[in-house]
Amino acid sequence: MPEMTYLEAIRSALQYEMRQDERVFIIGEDIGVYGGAFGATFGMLEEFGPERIRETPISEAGIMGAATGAALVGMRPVAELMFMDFVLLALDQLANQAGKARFMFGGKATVPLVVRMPGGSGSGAAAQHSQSLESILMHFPGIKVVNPSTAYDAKGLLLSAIRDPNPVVFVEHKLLYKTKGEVPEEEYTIPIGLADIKREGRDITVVANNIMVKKTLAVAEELAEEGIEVEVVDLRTMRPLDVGTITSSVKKTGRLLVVHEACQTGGWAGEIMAIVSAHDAFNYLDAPMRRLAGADVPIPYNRLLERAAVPQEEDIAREIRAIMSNKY
Amino acid sequence: MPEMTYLEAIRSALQYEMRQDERVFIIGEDIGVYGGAFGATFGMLEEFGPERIRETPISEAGIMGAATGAALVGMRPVAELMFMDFVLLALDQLANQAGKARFMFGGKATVPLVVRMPGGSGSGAAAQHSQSLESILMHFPGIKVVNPSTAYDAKGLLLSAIRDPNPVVFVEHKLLYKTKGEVPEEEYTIPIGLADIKREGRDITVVANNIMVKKTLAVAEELAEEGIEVEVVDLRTMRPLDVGTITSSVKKTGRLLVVHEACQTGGWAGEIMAIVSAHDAFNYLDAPMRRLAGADVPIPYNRLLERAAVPQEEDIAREIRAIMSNKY
Amino acid sequence: MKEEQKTEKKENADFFKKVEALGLKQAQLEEMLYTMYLIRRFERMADQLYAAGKVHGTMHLSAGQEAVAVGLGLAVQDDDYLVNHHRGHGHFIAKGADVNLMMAEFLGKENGYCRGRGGSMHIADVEANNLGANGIVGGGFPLAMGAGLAVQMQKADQIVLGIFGDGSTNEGVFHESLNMAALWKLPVLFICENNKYGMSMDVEQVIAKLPIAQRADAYGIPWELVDGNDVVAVFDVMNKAVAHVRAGNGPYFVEAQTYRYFGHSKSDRNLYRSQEEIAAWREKDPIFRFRAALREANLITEETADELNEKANGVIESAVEFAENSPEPNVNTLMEYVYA
Amino acid sequence: MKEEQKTEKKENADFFKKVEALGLKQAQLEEMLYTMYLIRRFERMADQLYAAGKVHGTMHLSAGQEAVAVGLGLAVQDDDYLVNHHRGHGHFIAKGADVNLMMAEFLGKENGYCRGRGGSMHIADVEANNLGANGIVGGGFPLAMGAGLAVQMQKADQIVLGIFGDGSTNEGVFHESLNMAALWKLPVLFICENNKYGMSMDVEQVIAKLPIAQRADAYGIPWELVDGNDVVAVFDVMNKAVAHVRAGNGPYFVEAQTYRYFGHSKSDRNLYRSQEEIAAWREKDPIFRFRAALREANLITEETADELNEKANGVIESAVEFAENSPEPNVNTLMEYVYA
Ligand SMILES: Cc1ncc(C[n+]2csc(CCOP(=O)(O)OP(=O)(O)O)c2C)c(N)n1
Ligand SMILES: Cc1ncc(C[n+]2csc(CCOP(=O)(O)OP(=O)(O)O)c2C)c(N)n1
Ligand SMILES: [Mg+2]
Ligand SMILES: [Mg+2]
Repeated sequence: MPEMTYLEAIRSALQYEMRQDERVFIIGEDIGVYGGAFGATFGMLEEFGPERIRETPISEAGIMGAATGAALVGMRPVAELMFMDFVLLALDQLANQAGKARFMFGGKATVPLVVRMPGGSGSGAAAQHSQSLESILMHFPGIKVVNPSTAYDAKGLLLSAIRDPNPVVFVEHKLLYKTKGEVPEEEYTIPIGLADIKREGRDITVVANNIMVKKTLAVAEELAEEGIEVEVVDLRTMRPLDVGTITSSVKKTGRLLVVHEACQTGGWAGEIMAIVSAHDAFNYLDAPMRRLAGADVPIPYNRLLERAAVPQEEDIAREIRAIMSNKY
Repeated sequence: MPEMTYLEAIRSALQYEMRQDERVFIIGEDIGVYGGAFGATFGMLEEFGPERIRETPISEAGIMGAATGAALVGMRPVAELMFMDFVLLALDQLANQAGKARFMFGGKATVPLVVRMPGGSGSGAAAQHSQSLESILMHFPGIKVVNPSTAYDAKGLLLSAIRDPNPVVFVEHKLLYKTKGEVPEEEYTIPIGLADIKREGRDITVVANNIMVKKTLAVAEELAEEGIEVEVVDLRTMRPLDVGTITSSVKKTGRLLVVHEACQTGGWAGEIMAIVSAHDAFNYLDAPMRRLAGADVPIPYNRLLERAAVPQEEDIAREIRAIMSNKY
Repeated sequence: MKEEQKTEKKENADFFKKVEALGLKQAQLEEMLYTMYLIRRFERMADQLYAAGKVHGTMHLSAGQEAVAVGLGLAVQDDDYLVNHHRGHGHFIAKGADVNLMMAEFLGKENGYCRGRGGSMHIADVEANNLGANGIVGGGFPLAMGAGLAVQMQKADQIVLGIFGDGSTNEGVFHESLNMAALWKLPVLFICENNKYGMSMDVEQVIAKLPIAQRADAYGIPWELVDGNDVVAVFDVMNKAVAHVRAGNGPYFVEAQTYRYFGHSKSDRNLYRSQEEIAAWREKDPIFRFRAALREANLITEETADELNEKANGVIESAVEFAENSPEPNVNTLMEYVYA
Repeated sequence: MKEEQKTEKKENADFFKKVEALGLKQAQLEEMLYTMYLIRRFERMADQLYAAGKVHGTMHLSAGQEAVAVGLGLAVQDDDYLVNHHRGHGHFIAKGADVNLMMAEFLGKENGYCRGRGGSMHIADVEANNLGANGIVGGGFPLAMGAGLAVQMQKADQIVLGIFGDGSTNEGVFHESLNMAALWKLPVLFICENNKYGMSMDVEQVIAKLPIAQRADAYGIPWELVDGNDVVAVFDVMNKAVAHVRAGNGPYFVEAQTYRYFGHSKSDRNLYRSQEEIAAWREKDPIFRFRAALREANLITEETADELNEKANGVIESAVEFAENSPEPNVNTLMEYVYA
């Protein structure tokens, strides 16, 4: 299997699906010659031309609505928002239009679209270019939210997302773009709605998404040497959540730490806890459920502050040790 | 003390503050002769004139940005969004601009604004006019979110909100507008960030907001006859949350039910559970924490479906009984 | 002959000539009158049902604006796409929607167009290329533009009709969508139904420069104004606009100036406009005018006109019967239709 | 005399006359040249610091566009409000910001304008009525409009300068804000810095009808184009525009046509434009042109011009020193400044 970066895996999925399905097209800002701010569509203009690599004015609501309108009429648009932060300009079209059309119209409309957006901090882009907003996007019925942490998952989930008959938000993380992994050249899909146990462990369940999966896996190796076996549940899909995998893991380990980069207050860690509480997994808990989340601040520009604003490996390790030793 | 409706209490606060602080003005759609879609500003145009009852084109992002820009320059705008659903058109200005300006600018800017918006279902206004979106608004640092359930609280909290030097989202509920309560004519404030125990009880804590407080109080009376004493915690402020009141109540009763109209997935019930888990209140739990929330659907038009989509009194009663009898 | 009579004669002759030039046949003219009656009857009935407490929820009635819907409906193909706004009953009816299913939707019934989930503000019939009405003012602009993009990419010969009110043109997506539609020469006909108010706000109070249609200039989109209470004039203008768009020349913008009789929605106290103004517009009633013109030009008899009105009446009454006898949605199906 | 020489003589005479007519004194002219150098030096230094790995984060450099900032800066009052966009270093400097504090902010230091929290994209100095730069393209439109509303209500004599790029005029808030500003006759000067690209997108590719400034027509806002590489012309036009706005006549719209030399931001591979195009614009370099014109008109000596350049160089070098010697924010203060 060839090695690919996360970014290349995304491009590979886009190319594959555009080659085999004429209805698929990409719409967004600077996605042509420039290849998108992070290069996801770099080189695709030549193969697919400006009709299907549809560069737009800087009009996020317009992009989101164009994709929605086109999806209603039988196309399969993949919209790109240059930064996740800009979804706040397009949220009416995404949540009130794309997400609700099917229901409002009695199940008689279909809105097969994908909207890709990179979130996350760590690039020094400050408060308006670094947010992790999946917690708010997963609150809207009618929308699915996908969130891969590896190159392999990125390709398989993106293919599923494009083929899904619903609006799917595809969240990427800036700092994952250059990470590498083995990715088949050929087609494969990963079902939306399935979490993945990225590492088995008996002592504690860590539920994480995107970059926090990577960080937690590193920490798990370190802690294994101390005799702590961490089970790492990579949610992969934020909506619909894979309740079964989450609760089974908690039942097995008896301990839960939820880790996310998104700001703590109102972040999705609470959702995981509510799910555990609603299932008998709650009765298997040997310790209170804990979360480690982004600080409740806009992301600062200064790199030290920026680093301090979101969970780092040492924070994850500290938190796990505290739970394991009942010192929290 | 005179009786006033919730709507009149809001108007009374607006009038009071506009009379005594020249910097305060109202900006929004159809707030003049029409008095706003629900009548909150009815009659105010005559007293304050079109400069301070600033009617705008239908431009929600523009309204939100106008308020933010004016606040930066020393005014104290109170913006009205006709329905909470429309905040999705204005969220960049609210969350990325108003909410972040102070932090991005190193604490050197102040953005004293209020944005009022009625949420909630029950009026047959269907999917795009019935949402409860406080869960997403409380996720953004820099913003406060207030959410009164009674006429008394509405006036006191609105006065605090207008005087607060931060952007404050003031969430109203359509079905509360006509509810009545005793409200002083004179000035009084209720601090932002304090929950209120609307009813004391020893058996179970119900944490609720706006209209769910009213419904829970009715249920509590009914259950008292069965010998179940419900403690009703009215959050009043969604951000910052009153952690002390929540956790003390749970420690006292040992049981927790969170009730909200907002959609379940990603709703704020999880936040309450995460808070309880992070405090020693967790160790006092005699039963798993439970939530009762809006169904994960857009609000339907049909009145039977609409009613079924959000918690009703019978649902709250059923849930409490289940928790009390360990049958969940 | 008195001066007045002469002018009248002249107008009648003009009307006759115009109708002939447009190739409108007798049957079509009768159909137009009938459809206007049908819309008016629908709206009146909606108001009555509301007053009788049979409707829970809001609605936006278009009585007074029928000429726009009917003039447009006649100028388009059945399979053209329609992206509607909240005040949309008329356009659906004029484009051939089944009033039984509309009325059932209005009453929130399972066999309504949207199975009772959408209601007055969200009527859609995607199979018939009716992409739905919108509760978000201006929400339809980018949807219409995106539908136009799809049609263009599919090399289909349909066009997209984007319908919206005066007030909606102040939303940001208006600007974004017109710019993109113009840039890409999308097959979208933008139809502004200027009924003088956006809820209570007079166009003069909220639009910096009038007419609204001149805003299309900023994008190089051709535009035209039309008397929205003159159904033949509307048909004429729409005909040309549709031809322009269908020929691949890109978008076109029509502003039809008209007036609504009922309040904006159920909460309207009508304080922002005078009774005189309403009365003056009633003088220009589109149905009355059209009927009178047809009469004077001897294109219809009083009897036939009355019959059409009666027929419309009957159709609406049976629609109500249909709707009232329709089942409520099953509460157990609450969670359906959220995802495909 | 050769034809070329004649034209040149004529141009020199014109320049002299123009400068005189505008009442620009020698000292001001020198100040203008100096400030342009200062901006250029700041931008070059920023690029170098970035290349040297001393800056973490993105930045948007305005080298090539200095004439707009400086021509504007000279035409306004110190206490006028400034609502800036992401490519904002030049405007801040021209409006009198302290380059030490700017550079410290650029390096993320505690004594930077925003205590290191904002960085290049969010420099602000609210006390000096600099309401900040924006990372959201177009995000400043409604803020500028709202600031204008406040100023008008306060009956203050300041005006608001809203600065933005060509690409930003495609955002919906452009439309909403211009409409409101025009309706209420707000004291806002809209300044479009058209540098031909929005990131990689050519204006021709994304704006349905040019010039951009004609969009102001849709709201009845007067507008003007100016050669953004001619600092005197910019000053002239801004002067008139500022007077119009300050006199209470409502908003005004100026489009200055210019060009940026550096890539859009750090991730730019410069594939969307040709080396020839860049070279052609370098021929029209605003600093070079201004200096040459001053020379030919004998308004400055080579020595003085060089000295100004050197002085700017020195100021920027000491700004870097200041910034590098400044402390990092204390990590324990992470949670501060979120709420007042
Ligand atoms: C985004 C948004 N803002 C405000 C409203 C409330 N509202 C509903 S209809 C309306 C007036 C719309 O005016 P116009 O576009 O002229 O259409 P009309 O109702 O006159 O047909 C308003 C303000 C809304 N539904 N959506
Ligand atoms: C809402 C939003 N969309 C996209 C971007 C990414 N972006 C940053 S600058 C830029 C180009 C802006 O072009 P223009 O307004 O012409 O300003 P310039 O950079 O040319 O000075 C883009 C697309 C952004 N920051 N914000
Ligand atoms: Mg209208
Ligand atoms: Mg530009």
